[in-house]
Amino acid sequence: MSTEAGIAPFSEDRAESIRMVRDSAAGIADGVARARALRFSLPGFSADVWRQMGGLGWIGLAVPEAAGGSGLGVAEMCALSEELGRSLVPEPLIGAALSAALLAAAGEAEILPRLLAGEAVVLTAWQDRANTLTPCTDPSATRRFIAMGAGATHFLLPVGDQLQLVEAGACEATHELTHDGGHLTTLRVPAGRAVGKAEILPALDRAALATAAYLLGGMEATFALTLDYLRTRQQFGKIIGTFQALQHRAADTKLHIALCRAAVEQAAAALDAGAGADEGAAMVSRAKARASEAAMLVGQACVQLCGGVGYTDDYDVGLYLRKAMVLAPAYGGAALHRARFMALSPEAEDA
Amino acid sequence: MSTEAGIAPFSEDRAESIRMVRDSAAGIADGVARARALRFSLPGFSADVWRQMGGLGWIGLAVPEAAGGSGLGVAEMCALSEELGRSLVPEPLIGAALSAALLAAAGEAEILPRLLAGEAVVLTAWQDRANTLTPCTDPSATRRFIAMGAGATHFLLPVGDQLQLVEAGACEATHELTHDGGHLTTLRVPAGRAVGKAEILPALDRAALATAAYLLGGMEATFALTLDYLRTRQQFGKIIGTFQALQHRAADTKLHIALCRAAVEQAAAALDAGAGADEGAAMVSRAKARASEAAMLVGQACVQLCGGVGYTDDYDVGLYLRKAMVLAPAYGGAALHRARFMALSPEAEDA
Amino acid sequence: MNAIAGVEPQGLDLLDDESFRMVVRRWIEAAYPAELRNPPKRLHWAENRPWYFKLAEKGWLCPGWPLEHGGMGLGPTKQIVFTEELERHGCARCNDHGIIMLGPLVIRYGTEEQKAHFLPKILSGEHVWCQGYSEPNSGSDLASLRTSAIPDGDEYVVNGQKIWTTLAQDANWIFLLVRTDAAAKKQEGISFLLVDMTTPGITVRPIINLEMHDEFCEVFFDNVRVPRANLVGQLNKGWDMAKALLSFERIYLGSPRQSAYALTRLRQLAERMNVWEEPFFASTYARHRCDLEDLKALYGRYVEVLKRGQPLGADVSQLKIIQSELFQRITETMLEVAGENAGLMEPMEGNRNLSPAGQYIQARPSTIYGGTNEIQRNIISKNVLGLP
Amino acid sequence: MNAIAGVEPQGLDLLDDESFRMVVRRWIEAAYPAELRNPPKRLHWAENRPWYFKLAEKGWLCPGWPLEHGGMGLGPTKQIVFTEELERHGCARCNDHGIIMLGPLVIRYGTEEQKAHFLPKILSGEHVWCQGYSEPNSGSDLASLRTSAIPDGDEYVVNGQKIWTTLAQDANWIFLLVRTDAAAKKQEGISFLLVDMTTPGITVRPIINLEMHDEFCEVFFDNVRVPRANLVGQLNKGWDMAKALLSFERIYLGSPRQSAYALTRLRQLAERMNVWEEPFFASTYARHRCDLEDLKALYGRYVEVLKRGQPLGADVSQLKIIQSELFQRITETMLEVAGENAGLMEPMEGNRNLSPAGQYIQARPSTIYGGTNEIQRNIISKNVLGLP
Repeated sequence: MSTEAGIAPFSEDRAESIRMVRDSAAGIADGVARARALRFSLPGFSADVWRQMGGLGWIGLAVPEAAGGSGLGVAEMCALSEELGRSLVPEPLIGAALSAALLAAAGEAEILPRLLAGEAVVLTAWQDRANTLTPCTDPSATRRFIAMGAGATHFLLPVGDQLQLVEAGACEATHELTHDGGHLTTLRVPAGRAVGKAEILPALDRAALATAAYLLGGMEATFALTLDYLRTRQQFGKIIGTFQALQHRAADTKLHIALCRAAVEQAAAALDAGAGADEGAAMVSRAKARASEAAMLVGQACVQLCGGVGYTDDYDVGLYLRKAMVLAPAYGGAALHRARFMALSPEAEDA
Repeated sequence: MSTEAGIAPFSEDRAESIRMVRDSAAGIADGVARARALRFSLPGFSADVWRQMGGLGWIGLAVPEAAGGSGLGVAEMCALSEELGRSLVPEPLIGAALSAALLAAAGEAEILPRLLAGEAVVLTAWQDRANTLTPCTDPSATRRFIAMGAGATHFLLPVGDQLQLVEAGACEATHELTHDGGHLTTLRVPAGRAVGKAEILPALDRAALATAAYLLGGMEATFALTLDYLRTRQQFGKIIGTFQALQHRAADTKLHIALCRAAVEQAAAALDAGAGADEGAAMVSRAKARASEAAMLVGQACVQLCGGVGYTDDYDVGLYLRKAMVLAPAYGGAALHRARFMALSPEAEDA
Repeated sequence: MNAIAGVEPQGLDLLDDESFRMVVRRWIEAAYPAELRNPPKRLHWAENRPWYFKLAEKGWLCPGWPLEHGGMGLGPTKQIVFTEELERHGCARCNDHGIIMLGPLVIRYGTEEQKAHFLPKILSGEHVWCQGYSEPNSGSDLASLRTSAIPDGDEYVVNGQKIWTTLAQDANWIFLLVRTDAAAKKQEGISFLLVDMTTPGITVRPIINLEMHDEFCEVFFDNVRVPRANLVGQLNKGWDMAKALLSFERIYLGSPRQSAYALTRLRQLAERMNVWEEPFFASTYARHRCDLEDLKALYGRYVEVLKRGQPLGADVSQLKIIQSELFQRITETMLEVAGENAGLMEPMEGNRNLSPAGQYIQARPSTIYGGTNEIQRNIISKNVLGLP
Repeated sequence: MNAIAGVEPQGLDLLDDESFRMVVRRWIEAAYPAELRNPPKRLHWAENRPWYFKLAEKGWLCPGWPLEHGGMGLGPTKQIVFTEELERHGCARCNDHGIIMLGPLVIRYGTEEQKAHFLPKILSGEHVWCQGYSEPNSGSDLASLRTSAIPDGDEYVVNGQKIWTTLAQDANWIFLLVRTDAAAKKQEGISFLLVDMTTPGITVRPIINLEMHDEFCEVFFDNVRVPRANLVGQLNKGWDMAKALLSFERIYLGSPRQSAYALTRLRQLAERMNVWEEPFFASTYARHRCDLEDLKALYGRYVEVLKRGQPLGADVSQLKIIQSELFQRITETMLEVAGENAGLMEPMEGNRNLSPAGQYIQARPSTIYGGTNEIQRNIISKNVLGLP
């Protein structure tokens, strides 16, 4: 299905590299059946698939080759995330890629190779509260909202101006199930091993943008299912896709997705082109705000358009809405990111 | 056309009295042709009709009989305003009724009888700025946003804790035309004659509620025109009212109107039943917030539903939208009134 | 005898409305199991039957039924007060299809034998009813239903499938709309049939919904033999009978209770999340609150219609649209406020009041069930606005 | 010779895009009449003809026409830059139907005689064109138009009525879609005809719109005799030709310029009204701004299509919906912020930037003209989403 509106802001070379990444996803991201089967269990994802992802170079996709990564860009990471989002792949790739970026920047070389190979699962525990974009650096603070934390082998924490690594087994962890079938982990963490310094905010931005892309992939997948439903379901002796009210709701859904794709791909291109810190962060904020909001609107519209069937757990559209509930706030929700966009992005002089 | 949803919160006696008031409006409020003809002129209304309104007892409709008024209630005033709104009657009845209420409360007996008879036009200049619900009492402040001020014979002003009356001829006045064909007057006022004291806020509330009712009448009238258009206009070989997208937009419009009527009539009934000061003011705020917002939404929907024709000055639906632009903010717009509602209306304890 | 125990059903109608309200309130507060207040999900029979029997024992199970059939014989106003008090206290909804749907229908259309047989068994809790209307291909277009009942001797033979049957797994009887004349126009060949769910050939399969709850079921009928005596009313007139009952549903679905409950929860959540100072929140909350109060005002106007014993017009569809969409908006704000807690399956911090995801998901189907909001808007545009 | 005057049309194409932009910008800033910047309403010919002639004299009137026909011969990218610079400076839109609609059509479909006759007269300002497409009963359903052209000797006899003809009172020529085969299916009997408006039988009646402006007209044709030589392209193929031109209109109507302009005005109004601290305003403004930036990003993707010389798909309808509805929302916020000033006919305090009502009213028809947004949504659902 072509979902492009206009031409994405990528050069032909990049577009080709992005296509290759998308193709490489096909083996793992091939529908939601696997995600469905893993729901509501701990750790909720597959160690085998994790190793496969390592083997494909995904965990270090955007890590420099010098540090053992694939050395690709943000655009490729977003394309991959989008494909994972289509199939609701549960492995914590975005969270682990965040850790890999931080470890690489810090010059860590012990756990990083194992993480990149899919032998370790290192998740970054940067958050001590909901609704924040500011990493917590207090060593004694409880760390919260770590997605799929039950499967982590290590946690990476900003502490003071250092990064600390701690083994998962040394932490006091509780896991709360989420509606997407995954879970969020709350951690009390002992002192860990310092592994160097790294700028955290740019790495969080890349995770936020990848999350936006994951949501985008999910939106397109659930919308495609919904269009199929509209094209086949009959009521009142007619295909329901002939009812203008449903057609227009579908058209509105398409608009949300188109805006989301434009924002996500523009931000990815800008980061890859070396946008200034504020400019890049502002674009990420706009993209994540759009994706967080659009994912909910699209998810809701699709459930509504599918009627009673859309409200059953058996039907896949509901899976996407419940994933959006979890990912819309991850790495910052819409209101938070819009406020940051405004703070970072001065307006042109008045004409 | 029956526009009632459910049964209004009026007793049978009141309902009868309201019906009589509505009937009495038929002679003056009989379509928008008169309003159209008076547009964009000064004073923009008819002195003859003003005297007629005095003769019908409208200017003092809610003034106690002891003070020379008709002694009717808020519900009757709202019903009358609604009928005036249907025909976009330009005479400043709501503004003058506000003055009459204040003069009566202050015990003034000289100009009041002339006002009630429609021989004088007394308008209250309570506002020194936009977006406020607080009367200005500073004698030196410029007074603003006095609707149809070019036709006033006198202005009534809160000054300190007194009311002052000043002849229009003694004021320095400028008039700015508004899109409804009326105007707003800005005044610099010399010292006037003190005429006593009165509580201003409750009187302003009644004016706000009457304005909400006027808007409600306008909404129903423009919606009725729009429904006629939808029932007759053809495109693509079909009556456009058969297109589901337009049907649903019309249904949404109906919902706005129904909520507005419920809020306005509930507030009127509560004031007539002697609701406490805060409770009454809170209900008025809710009703005015609803009416201000609904009038814009309904006006916009009707222009859109009528397509190109709706955008012509010749077609009446546009008159209602432009009236709403002027009256939505009058006596406080939606945001201001919602904020006041929240401040005045404590919530029930949690269950 | 104290004031509560001393008031028998026969005496209740003599009380003024406010006294009646206080009598009801005090009894509910004393009798209702505390652990069942504001349940996060629709309860199963095993959970709510103690409360069912408490109501039954008190004689307060069926407020709207006439006294002679074992009801409370309340007029419309007192029925509304009674419901308001149940809602106010957060009482769980019983398996009430027998009480509010079937009972009134049998009283109005049933034979004397049917009344004598079925009504007491509802009152006693022996029969727990569910409603078999929707079918997989007859949701919005209910009248296109195809489950058939073919006469064969003294019996009908029923074949087909129902869906969205609320709590069918708890029920031992089901009332069905079935097609008894395949040749007639679609509304005209439908009859109303009562079926013992223990009859061979019936299979119930729960549907798990987005809440991971089994509130709804599919019910399959494979050559199910039903006595002809179980037909209620006239043959092929079932549609009109069912439709008359649905007008009750339309005002029920327009009741502000869900939105009011959700708004209270939103306020509690906002306090917990400390968002009152956030620029968007205060104005969003104020908007929800005004929307709710205006809905209450509009609802009150329809309640007044019922109180005066007048029929509800098609415009009652307005209530259902307004209430369900407000309910959804409020719960959408909940998720925004909850931030990263928005996806949690269990209430936050074990506090049942802080369950944004639960409320959000419960609000989703409110624009679907009871006639989708699209259908309601069709009704308004055609039957209220007179559009072609 | 300075850098501005020294660059002739022929040389412009050799500049890189940014140099081109600066050359254009400097000339516009020097040449454009200051009093015509950001006019509150569409200007009439009497007002904008000095600017028209300045462009003509410079050779910059027709950026998209080939050099051999007197245009600037710019490629897509430079054409876009040129337009952006005009918009950036707030230049009034000329009476440009000859430039952007008729000229390209004649160049593509006209005979050599037509090209030689009509194109120079556009460049010289001798012919001012208007577009006669819509009719009173053919708005959304344009193809149902009924204005007829019946052959009679060397002429066609035109009868009928056009409506929403922009600035017809300023024009001396009109290009028409007319029905030349009443028996054919509706799209197939339509031809494209050029008509001198001084021909007897033509009456122009301005329509006053909600802005109290006469931007649009009705044009009546009563036995108007038009030479057969004025038919452009093939007989009965006018629909396809007109449609090809409309794809330009679809991206033009999706340009973010209106929303961007309105947002700037909203910001200025908000400062004047001192509402940045209001709880609702900051978040509302942030939302508009994100909406605008995302629209710009999406628009850029379509511009890229044009730059590469590829055809626009049906999905370009998205832009028009998004832009027009954002434009409306921004102006709705203006009215909220303006409070009691919301209804004023003239700008507040004589400051043209503070004209909330003017902007608000101008935004109203943006969801109607150029194909209503309902039509655009139909196009998306059918031609993009593949719904039946």
